[in-house]
Amino acid sequence: MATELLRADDLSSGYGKVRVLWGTGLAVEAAETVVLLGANGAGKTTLLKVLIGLLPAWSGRIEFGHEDITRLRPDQRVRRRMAYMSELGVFPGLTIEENLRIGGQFVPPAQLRARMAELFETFPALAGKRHALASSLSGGQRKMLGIAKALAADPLLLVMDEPSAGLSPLFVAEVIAVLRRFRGTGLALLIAEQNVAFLDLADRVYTLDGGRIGFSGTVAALHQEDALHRAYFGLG
Amino acid sequence: MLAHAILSGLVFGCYFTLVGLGLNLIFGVMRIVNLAHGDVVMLGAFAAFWLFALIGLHPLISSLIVLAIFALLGLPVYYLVVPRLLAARDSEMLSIILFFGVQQIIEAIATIAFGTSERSIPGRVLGSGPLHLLGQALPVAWVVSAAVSLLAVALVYLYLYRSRVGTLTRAVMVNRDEALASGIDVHRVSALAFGIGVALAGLAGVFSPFMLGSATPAMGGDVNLAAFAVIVIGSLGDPRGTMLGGLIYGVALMLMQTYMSAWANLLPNLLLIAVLLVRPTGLLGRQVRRA
Amino acid sequence: MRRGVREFVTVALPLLAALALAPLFYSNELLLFNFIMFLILAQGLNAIYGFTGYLPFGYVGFFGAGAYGFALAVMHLNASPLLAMACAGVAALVLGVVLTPLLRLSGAYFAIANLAAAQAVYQVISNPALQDVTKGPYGVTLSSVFAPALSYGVALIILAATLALIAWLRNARFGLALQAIREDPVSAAMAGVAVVRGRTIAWLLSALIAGLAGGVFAWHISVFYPETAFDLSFSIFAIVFTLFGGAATQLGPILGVLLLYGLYNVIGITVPQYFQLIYGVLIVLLVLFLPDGLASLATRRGFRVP
Amino acid sequence: MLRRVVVCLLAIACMAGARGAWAQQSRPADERLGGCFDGYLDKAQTEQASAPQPGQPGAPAEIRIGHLHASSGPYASISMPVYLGLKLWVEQMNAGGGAMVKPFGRKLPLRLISYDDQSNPGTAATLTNQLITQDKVDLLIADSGSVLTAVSVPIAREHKMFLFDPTGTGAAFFSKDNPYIALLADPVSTVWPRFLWEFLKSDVAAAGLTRVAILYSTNDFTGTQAASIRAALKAPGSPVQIVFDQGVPTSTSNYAVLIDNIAAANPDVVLELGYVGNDIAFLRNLQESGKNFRMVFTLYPGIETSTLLKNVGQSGLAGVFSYVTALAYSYPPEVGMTLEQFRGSWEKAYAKSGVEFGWNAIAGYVTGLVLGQTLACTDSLAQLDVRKSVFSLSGKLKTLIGTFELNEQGAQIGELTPIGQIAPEGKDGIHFTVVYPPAMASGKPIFGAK
Repeated sequence: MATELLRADDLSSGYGKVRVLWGTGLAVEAAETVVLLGANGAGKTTLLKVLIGLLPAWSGRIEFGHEDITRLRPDQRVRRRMAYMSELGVFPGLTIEENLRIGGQFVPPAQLRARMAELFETFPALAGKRHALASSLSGGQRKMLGIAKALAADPLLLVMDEPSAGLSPLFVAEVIAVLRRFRGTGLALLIAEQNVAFLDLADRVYTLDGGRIGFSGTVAALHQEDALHRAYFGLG
Repeated sequence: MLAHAILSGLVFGCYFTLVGLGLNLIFGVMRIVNLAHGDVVMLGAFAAFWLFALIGLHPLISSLIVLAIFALLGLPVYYLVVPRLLAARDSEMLSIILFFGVQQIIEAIATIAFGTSERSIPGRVLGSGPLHLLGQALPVAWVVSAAVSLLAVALVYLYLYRSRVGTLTRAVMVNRDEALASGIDVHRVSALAFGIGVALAGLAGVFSPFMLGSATPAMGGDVNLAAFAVIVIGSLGDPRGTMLGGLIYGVALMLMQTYMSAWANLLPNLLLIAVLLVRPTGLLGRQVRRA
Repeated sequence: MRRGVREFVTVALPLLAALALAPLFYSNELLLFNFIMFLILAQGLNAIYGFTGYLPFGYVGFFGAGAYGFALAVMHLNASPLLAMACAGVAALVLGVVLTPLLRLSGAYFAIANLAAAQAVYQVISNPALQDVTKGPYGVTLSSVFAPALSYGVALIILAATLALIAWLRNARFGLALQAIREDPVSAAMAGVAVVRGRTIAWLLSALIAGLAGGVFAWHISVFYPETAFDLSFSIFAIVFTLFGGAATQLGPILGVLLLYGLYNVIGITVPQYFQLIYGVLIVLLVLFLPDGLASLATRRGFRVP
Repeated sequence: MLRRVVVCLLAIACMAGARGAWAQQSRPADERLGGCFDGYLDKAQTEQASAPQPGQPGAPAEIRIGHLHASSGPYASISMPVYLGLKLWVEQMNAGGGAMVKPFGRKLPLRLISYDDQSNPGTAATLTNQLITQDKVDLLIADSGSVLTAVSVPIAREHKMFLFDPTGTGAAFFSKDNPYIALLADPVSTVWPRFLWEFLKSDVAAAGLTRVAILYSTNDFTGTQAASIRAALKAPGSPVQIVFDQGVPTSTSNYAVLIDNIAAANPDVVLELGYVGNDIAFLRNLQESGKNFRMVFTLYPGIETSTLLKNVGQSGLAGVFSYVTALAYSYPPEVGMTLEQFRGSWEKAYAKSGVEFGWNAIAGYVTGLVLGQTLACTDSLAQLDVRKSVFSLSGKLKTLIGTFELNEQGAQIGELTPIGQIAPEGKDGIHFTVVYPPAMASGKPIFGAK
């Protein structure tokens, strides 16, 4: 059995008095790709924010590499090689290179240089614009930069919040293609999405509804759950 | 007259860049308005005054001491008030009130400690007689103050654009939430910026007796108004904008003094409003307008 | 709407009655007058800040415009005090209209631009070039219309009208729409709220209230300098009182003024030598430990504050 | 109706008071000022010794003196020295058993109730009312600085409380229909510069210096002085020509460009009229600019001499003309301490307070002296009697700042300050040479020194 990288149990959290998560839990193993499927307002972003530490957990426990990280700050979690890509994903007012440097802020300088060279190879569109502001990039390119920035941290786990948001289907395919290249490099992915196209990447799937985990299992198993299948894939 | 007004406006503008710089850095990074900025400038002036009066310390040396001590004083103040403040719902607005309170405290303590009489350091300490520059005579003390200001602006620029922490600082300026999400230790970066902002205000204070005649515990209010004008004309949060704002402010003020002196103080305010309405982002700024 | 009437009756009427009777028992009438004036100013500020989120740091600009509107009407038109009060309101409204473009700014930008605008008005009025019109820096004397009892009564009427307005805003659809703007301008706009019109109306109402307060202040105090009418502490006090009590309610700013201005005077009278220090510390503690104001103590427990 | 009658009566009382000489002729001799005035300190002591009627019916336990000061804000630097000077007087009186109060025929201790208005006029107004209505003070003293004094004027009048105004020189406070005010220490702004314009039109013009530049701060205090100087210099037959006449905001802290502009107008004489901070900045900038004018006059070297000396320095002040106040021209006082004694007491009491000794400190002390004499001469503590008593001192009371003299509106017109020129003295001291009026002059002006 593969080693368990991230484990969250019985999380509850929310905003002010409004509770969004109701005893939610999930687990990600090393080098595994997990998709968290849920509609708008299901609590995906909230769950990810609790996992990375942007929102406090009201109750429950989070472990990363068998260490209790429930009370750690986001920067302490990132130091432990857990990266997070928000929906925005980049700093528009900074250059592309600066964005990558921020992603790799905890990586030793020599290693970061090598890492950045690698990333520019993987994302050639960015290489030519190292010193341009991220705000000058197109939507698709920005998403690529977001991924590159998160990967600059050389993470064990990359947590992504809706990488497809705001992208045309063409770019969504491109994003999926890029992510596929990182599967099997030892990187674990936790992707919160409502776009079922990402299931192509998934080893396992969780569905989130009303702040609670509904289904968990393989993609194949999901396809067998008629009700869920209809809910996410429509009647077609 | 015109040449003299413009030249001294530029020199004056350099100094006013320094006056606005710390306020701007703190606003840019934390989105809070340090209404006590002018009072920190006042404290810097008194620090330099006492260092000179008691042990005869040259203001240029005092400025290094003030920079260090004020930065160190800024850190505990940051941790005492700012994180709590930022957690509140409308922290940008609340900050105005909070720092109004801080301003009252500083002014009250300064009055108790220093009394109410005017204090200053003789101008000759920075060099005597006028300096001839481009055919115009300018006080040496002005030129020295302006040079120190330029140096401070350059150092802040290098810090922000050429250092690793500077990049992180600018990331926080661009988007605080994204900075948190990217694993930046936002409080450490902010505390540092707060300390630097306070230190810059103190530095501006060291040279205020040379540029503003004398210092009293009540001087903070006027300094604040000038600093606001400078940073808004430039653009909130950008040191290059502050430089531009400072120069425009200085030249405009001196031109007004030359041609319509009684109205001299009106211009910076009108300029500020005009710039905000025509280019709400300041001359070098980003989006601030809302729906 | 009926709730608005009920709230006015339960909150505002007892206050108004108390202030009307107070001079019979307490002879520092000017202190009572200042309470009324700050109650008006705090509620006027509430109309714009509480309901739209714009913090007018230069709110004193309207106050000063009102004071000088009153003074100019008396000096040049020989107007009766009541006519001069109307001029005070008009002066502030005109300034409000002129400054409407500032509403395009947000957050601190708006606050600072508004402050600059107030300063600009002060600098124009106090300029010696306008000595023939405004008496410039030399101040105005309105002893011909000085009538403390009457101006006290007029101040009470203005306060009553202001409180009624806030009670209405708090409960009418218009007020709710304004609060929606405050929470989220984009979606409020999409929900069909006429964002710009709504906030402009709140802005002008707020200006009018401050102008009337300034007018009645000029009338009551009768000898003053431009520095007096444009003293920045009017803005700051009104803001601090409103925030301390809790914006967007009727009761909050009232409590804010009664408690904080009361405390201000108690400190000023009992420990004058540490006056400023104590008041500064108090403000810092309030912001840190009660950032949403007194009203939040109740709302957090699920009570509705009128 | 009633009010009108009262006003009429007051106007009459006012005129009666102002024409002191006439009024005295018509009164019995023992009620005259002289009876209670001449060296009352000694007399009070002898009275004490020769059994003062103890337990006079209705004698209060103390005399309550209400006062406002500003410990912070823009007026603090004017207000604090006045406050401390007054406080010093009160403490001295109390150390000597209190002040002689004529209606009770004995000394009563004084209680000074001084609130801090923080330079906020609104607060000053409420606190004035507090002093009158709650503390029920016997004597009321306004804050210094015209902006703060102004708010107290109508309140005092409304409550028929006589307002002792130490230094609020705004000409608008003093009107014939308001009997409830008198200016104690500063000359009213409209007459203060009289010796200055006389000097300019006579000696200075005769020396060939006829081109005058006026630069003033646009506030009531200096604006009014500028206006009266302007009017006098423009009067028909004036040998003087105004070549530069501009106002600047009082918050101006930098004069280099203005000095350059003035130089372009090529004046012989430069008058800079501002507050302390303005004068310091102007004189510093002037020294650093390297520009020279044949005569430079500013207000504060003579008013806050030690503050100016500390901020501008000996070389920056040398040659400058200014008013010569009691700081540099000693008047033999008939009441109270001499300048040297007062200065000594001040240094002893306030050396560490951070409030410099200067004219305003003296003004506070003189306010106290006037108060003391008023109590010694008044028929009762009724405010109109207090007023009568204050006016009866006019022309007679001689303190360390000269003769106290009021016009019929209550404005101070005595104590006029001669014009002097500063010369260096010792290593870093200065002294004034009085150059005008001739009767007081101790030397000749030296033009072209600055």
